[in-house]
Amino acid sequence: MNAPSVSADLGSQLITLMAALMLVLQLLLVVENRVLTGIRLYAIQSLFLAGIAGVVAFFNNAVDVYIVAALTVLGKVVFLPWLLNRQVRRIQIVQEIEPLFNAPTAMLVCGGLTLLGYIVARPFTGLERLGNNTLAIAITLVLTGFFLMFNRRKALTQVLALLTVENGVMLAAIALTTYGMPLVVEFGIFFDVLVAVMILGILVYRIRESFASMDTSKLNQLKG
Amino acid sequence: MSLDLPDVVLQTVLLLLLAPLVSGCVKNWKAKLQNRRGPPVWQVYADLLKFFRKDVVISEHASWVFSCAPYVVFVAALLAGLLVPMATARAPLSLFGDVLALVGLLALGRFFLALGGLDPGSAFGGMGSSREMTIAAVAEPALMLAIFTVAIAAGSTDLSRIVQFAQSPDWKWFNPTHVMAFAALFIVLLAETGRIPVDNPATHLELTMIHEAMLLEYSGRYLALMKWGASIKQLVLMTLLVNIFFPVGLAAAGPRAVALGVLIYAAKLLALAAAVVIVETTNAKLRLFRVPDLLSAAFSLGTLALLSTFLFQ
Amino acid sequence: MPVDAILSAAPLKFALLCYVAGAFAGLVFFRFERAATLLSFGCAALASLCGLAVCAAALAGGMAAANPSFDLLPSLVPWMQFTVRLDPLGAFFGLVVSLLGLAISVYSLGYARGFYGRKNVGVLGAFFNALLLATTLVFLSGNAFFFLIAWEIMALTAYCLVSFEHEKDEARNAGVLFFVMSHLGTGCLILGFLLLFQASGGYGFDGFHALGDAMSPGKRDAAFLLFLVGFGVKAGIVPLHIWLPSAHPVAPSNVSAFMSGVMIKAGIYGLARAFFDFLGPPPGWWGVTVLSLGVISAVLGVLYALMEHDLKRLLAYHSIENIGIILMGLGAALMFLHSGHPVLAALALIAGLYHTINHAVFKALLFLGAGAVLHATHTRNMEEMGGLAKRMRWTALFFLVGAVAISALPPLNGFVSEWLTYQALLQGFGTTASLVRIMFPISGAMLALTGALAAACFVKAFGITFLAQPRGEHAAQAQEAPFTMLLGQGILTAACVFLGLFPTVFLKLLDPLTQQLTGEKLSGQLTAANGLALSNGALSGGTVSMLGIAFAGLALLAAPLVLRGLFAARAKTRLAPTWDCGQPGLTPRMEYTATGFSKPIRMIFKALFRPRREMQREYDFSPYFATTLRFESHVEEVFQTRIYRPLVRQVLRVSRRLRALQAGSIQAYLIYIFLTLLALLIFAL
Amino acid sequence: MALLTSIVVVPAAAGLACLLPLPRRILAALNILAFGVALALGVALLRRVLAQDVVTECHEFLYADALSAWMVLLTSAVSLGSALYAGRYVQRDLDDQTITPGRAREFFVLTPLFGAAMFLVVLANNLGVMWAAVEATALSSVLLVALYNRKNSLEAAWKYVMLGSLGLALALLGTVFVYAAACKNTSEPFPSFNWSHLMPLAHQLDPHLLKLAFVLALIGYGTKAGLAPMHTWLPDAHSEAPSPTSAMLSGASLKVAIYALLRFHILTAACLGSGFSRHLLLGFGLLSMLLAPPFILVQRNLKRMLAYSSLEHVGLICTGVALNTPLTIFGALLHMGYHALAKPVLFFAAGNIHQTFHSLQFRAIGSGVVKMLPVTGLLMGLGAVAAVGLPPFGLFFSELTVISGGLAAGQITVSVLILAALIASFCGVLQQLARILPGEPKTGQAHSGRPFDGALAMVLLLGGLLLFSVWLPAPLLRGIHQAAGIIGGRP
Repeated sequence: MNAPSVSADLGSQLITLMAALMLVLQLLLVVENRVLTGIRLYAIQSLFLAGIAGVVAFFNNAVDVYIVAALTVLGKVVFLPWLLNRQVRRIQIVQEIEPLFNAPTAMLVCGGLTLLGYIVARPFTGLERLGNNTLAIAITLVLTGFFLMFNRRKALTQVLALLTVENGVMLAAIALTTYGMPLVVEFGIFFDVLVAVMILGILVYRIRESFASMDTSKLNQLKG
Repeated sequence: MSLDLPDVVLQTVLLLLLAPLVSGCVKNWKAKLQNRRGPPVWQVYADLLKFFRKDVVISEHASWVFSCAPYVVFVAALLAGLLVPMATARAPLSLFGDVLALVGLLALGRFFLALGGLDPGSAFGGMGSSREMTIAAVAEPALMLAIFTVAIAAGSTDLSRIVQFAQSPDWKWFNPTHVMAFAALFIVLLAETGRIPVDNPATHLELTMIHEAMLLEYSGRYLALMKWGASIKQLVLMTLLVNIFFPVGLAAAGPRAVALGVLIYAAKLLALAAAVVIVETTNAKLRLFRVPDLLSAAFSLGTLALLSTFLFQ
Repeated sequence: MPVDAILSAAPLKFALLCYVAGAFAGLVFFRFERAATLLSFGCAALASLCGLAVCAAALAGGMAAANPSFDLLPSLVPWMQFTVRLDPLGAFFGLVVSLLGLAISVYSLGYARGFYGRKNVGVLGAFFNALLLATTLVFLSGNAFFFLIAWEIMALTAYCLVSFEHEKDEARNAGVLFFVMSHLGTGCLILGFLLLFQASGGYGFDGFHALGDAMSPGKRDAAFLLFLVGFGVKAGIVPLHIWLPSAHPVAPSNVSAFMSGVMIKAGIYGLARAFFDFLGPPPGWWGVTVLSLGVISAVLGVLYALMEHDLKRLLAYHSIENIGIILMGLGAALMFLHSGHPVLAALALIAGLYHTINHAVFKALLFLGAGAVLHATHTRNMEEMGGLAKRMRWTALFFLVGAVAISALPPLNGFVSEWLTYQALLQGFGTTASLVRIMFPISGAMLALTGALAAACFVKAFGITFLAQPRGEHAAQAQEAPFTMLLGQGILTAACVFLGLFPTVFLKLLDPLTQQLTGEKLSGQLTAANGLALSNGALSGGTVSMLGIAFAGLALLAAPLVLRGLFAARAKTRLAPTWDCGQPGLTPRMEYTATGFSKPIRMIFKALFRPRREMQREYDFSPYFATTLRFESHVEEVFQTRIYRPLVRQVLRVSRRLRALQAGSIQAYLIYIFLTLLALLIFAL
Repeated sequence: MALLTSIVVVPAAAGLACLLPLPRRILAALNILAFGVALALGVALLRRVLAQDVVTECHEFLYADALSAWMVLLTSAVSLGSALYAGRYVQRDLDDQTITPGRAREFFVLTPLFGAAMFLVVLANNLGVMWAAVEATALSSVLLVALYNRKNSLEAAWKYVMLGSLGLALALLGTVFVYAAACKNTSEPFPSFNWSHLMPLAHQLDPHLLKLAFVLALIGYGTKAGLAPMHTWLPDAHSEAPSPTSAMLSGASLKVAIYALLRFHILTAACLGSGFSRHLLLGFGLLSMLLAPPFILVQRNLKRMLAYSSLEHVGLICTGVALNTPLTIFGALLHMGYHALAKPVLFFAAGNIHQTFHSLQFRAIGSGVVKMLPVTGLLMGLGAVAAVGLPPFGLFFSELTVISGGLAAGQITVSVLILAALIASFCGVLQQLARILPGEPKTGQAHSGRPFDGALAMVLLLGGLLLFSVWLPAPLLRGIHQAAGIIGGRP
């Protein structure tokens, strides 16, 4: 451990706080019906993720992790929200239609998923490394992101949900390891996510053109 | 075992001569019982002779099968006759075939008889063939079961051996097995020889005749062979019945013994013929689709006979 | 005599190569019909001839002969070897295959002409050769893996041949049904062989010999049932037979002949191989099961055959019947082995196997005859035939011989094998004291019923097809088949007669076989009177001599001829119309039909057939003067309507229900994954 | 010589070169060339691996053992077949104006990239890189699936990419867990995440983490491999993609995903003993096998039917591995290879049928394909014979090997289930193909006039299949055995 213990404690608290805020944002996303707000919520969530990475980098003096944080800010806080915003404007959707589960049920489910996240993460929490206690939140983010994905019907919301799952995974990476993943892997993941979103954007655009709708529940011609 | 040519010739002649006599007797006695005068006993011989001399009229639709059939029917019946012990305890051709071969030969005759019925293309012939084959089919299992019963008891399917076994002290006359087997075989005999209640040999009514329907297109010597063949077949089956179940008086060897044997045999035969006559006069012909009931009764009797060998041994 | 030379591997390899060459020749020359026909079927005939020599020599050489055994191909991996091995059982079936292959190939030289310009004869020849090759290899393979490969290729080529005239829906559906059933059977076989594999640790047949002792009873019984079902499908045992009556008729007739004659015998081969070679001393219920199945198959087969007026379907149902008869022999043999009577077992086995070759010969003969009829009349419907005996004399004669043989009438071969079966059954009564023995005579009685019904059926088949007036235009203009087709039938007719008249000669060939499977050599005991007569093997048993009966019959023919000479010397013969009840104009429409012929039997067994009839009458003023009359009559195929169709319907219904899983909604798909994830996370805790 | 690098780089370079304004023939030729080279390099790699056991390159960035070599071989073979077939296929689509020239170029660019990504998956040493490469295969193929830009293909692509990405996100989480386990054992800031370093340490890793990691990877890569119940995208994508892509998806991509899964399986088995991962694999494999036949039986679309058949085969491969005896693993690997050669033939034939009849619905195609398209029909028939596991083709043999291995291991129920599923799917495929292949064509349908389209690719693949069914070259056999040893944990 490079950092002194007091500051490590501070860092740990900061990380926990930010992780908790990520979860709150996630829950907001679950009940939010407006797509543009959703994108903004995602941007803020990603910002917290970058913040966590920054804190880890600061307390561990790890240059690599700074790069990761920077990449996160560039990609997930700036570029992707911009891209999605542009998509939304191009295809003019404002509001998500009725989700599969209504808000109270969704919150209930998310509560259950959070519980599950804690149970799954319990064997690995309480370790001496920085940010380890956020693993439960990371898993919860993954699970609720997943839930969000099938709860919503608009293609863009589903993309957004996928991205939050991705945030959850990255949080888990930080939570479970000292410095996150090796840089080469981080780069790989980063570019994959970027390309994925771009391709998804292309598809969304084409679907919009062909179906005159962004409702994925209309994409049900292929059966059996 | 060896072939004894004189025996063969003797039995052939016996078969040829005795068969029409039995048919004649049955006809005559039946008439008597019905208060008619009836044809003389010898009438059948005269008929056959007459048929032989007549010209033959063949259907223009018929093929070679039509002309072959009478020979096959006749020879098969005759050959079957040579496999059965008649006056002596040994059949002349027992080496060539056992009781199964006998059944097979009779079936061969029937096969060609039915083909001959179909060949001219008349509806009667077809009807007759169809019914004949049907009745034979349902009669066959009963026949086989009855035969099996005695064959199992004798440990052989060889007729000579079966008869010899019947003469041995092991044989019990009123063994329920034999009684039931005899009853089964008797029913089969009625069916196979086209007797009332299965078929009426005297009728030419379109819808009821079976055997006669097949012969409808036959004439001249072909008809003679067919009729003769039929009466030989009847004789063979009756012989089978009397000699298996009443093996008294079967000659061993020597001309005198044989002559005595022939006499006793004729007496037994006539007794059986009388039984047939009584059944024929006291019963009405059954509807075609009731015949299987009768034959299934025969089958049940056969099964019971078999089971009783099992139960009463 | 260079028996050793024949028994070396070379001639066998040559035969197999010939089949391959024939197959390729058919494909290469498919644009030249004559060349393709000549080359492919010529090669097949040559190969069969060669195979015939090899197999006969191997059987004649007995157990002691150094039978060829070699690897056809280098093995891919150690446990899969392409071992070709000529043991007595294989050689016997090889003999059947080769004999029929020869006759059918010769026949096909002429038969294939019917396809010129219509279908690709080269492909037919190629598949035909492949089928022959695969079937031969089925009988000669000495390794379970190789056996299964040959088995599947046999099914595959047979499928292609059944669907050869695939323009007809009937042929396509029949092909699919055949292949599906066959594959279900193969599945059972695979499991069966794997059970053996588990016990022996290898796939070689040598290692499987009498393996049953080393297996637990449960596994042994399982293997028995698996083999019974697996091979039973191919053999066409009721109730696994449903593919047979639809597949055999639609194939080209030469193929039908082969399928009915040989291919279903592959099932018998397998049963014999599995029960007598592999599984060791049988428990009592095996034999009872097999015997009962045999009885059921025989009786139901012939009953359904009687209801057919499609000539080839009729023949196909008769195959089921005869398989039943063969099974009676095998079942009885199993029962005897159980009760410790190897001699009797050998007798029963001989009865079954003798019937196997007999059925192969006469059924192929009948199918070839049916093919010739089909060739001439372009229909399989007997109701449109008739009068062919005058127009196709030789075909009619050959068919008649086949009909007499299959009806088990003396003096032909069918009678001989049924006689042996009867003898085995009769003697079985004394082998056990339990009530089970009642099965023997009852089976015998059922065999008698079968025989009599078969006779009825063939009176109908021959009578309606060949006798009386032609019922259809094609039948009226029918022409005799070409020489090669007649020659093919002639070979089989000769075989029928030979197998009928000289069983004692042929039975010697079965000695090594019974010795292999039951440890007994029987042919010596089965001959009597210097080989003239067949005896049942027991000291006091019955004898029968077909040769004697035939000669006696010929001699007795003197009687009617003498009588004719005596009395009828001056009698004339003249032709006249058939008696028409005084109403002139007897037309073919007034003849008895095939349906009419079998009506009494339909009525007697109506509980089984559940006949339905529909009559529609149109009339102007009185119902007694109908203007048109439509009559339909149906017979229900119980197994199809009561078992298979509901089963298939159920499977399809379940499948359609399952389709709802894939309803097209991505939400649903995500939920599947989500639930799986939750389940696994909880599982991994 | 940088063997591994060139295997990845050559197709990637070819793909990028196709961006240049070259004539279409050259593009097609470049594709063929790239995969041809890859195949040749694959053969060389196999030899090298047999000699050295393990080949590494670029500071151990790339890593190949027998398993990788085997995967490279079959991926390149399938891709080469696809490339051979694609030229005429794309040309004909252009003639029919089904696609625009721009889309055609897109096809020729993306296909080699797709291939390169697959090569990277099987050659990557770093598990994280492997994950990224798998994601890359999904991303490069999704636009191929959407190539026709029809409603259905867009729908298929959407489902493919959404389910695939989600699955891969889970797989990434699994990868993270493995890395976490690796971190725990060392105080280095960035412990190596290389396969070659992880394996020797496997038994010291935290079992709990690995358990979770395997579960997540199973779902993640299982989605990509099309294991039920994560397979739902598979029939959609396979049926809507252009046929060469369908062939690559089914023939190679599924197996590459299985490869990724297998790496996790090996690691988990080395750490926990084989029980845990084996049972899971067995469950999913069997479920896939059993789920496929009903769908085949009532299927209405030719390519969807083929896709379900792939599901069946993937299930069999997983089951074979899960049975975990040398025999079954060997059978499963062999099955991978045979299936890779057989399935593309069917997809190619389906492509020809699609282009002739303009539909893949059985009802629209009707009967008599053999008469209308004799060559295609015949090859499809042969391909189907191979795919349903009939001799003389090798799938019969590999299936039997798996089943017998299962039985020898005492897993009677499993063996019976495998057999039942195979028979059921055989019945389904037979019944469906018998509806279209034989018979009399519907009147009024024009003959294609192009009987030999794509025949070369099909004949080559089928010929290869037949050849390797009766004769496996000794090095190949040894390679497979070695690969089986790697999976079975017995080096």
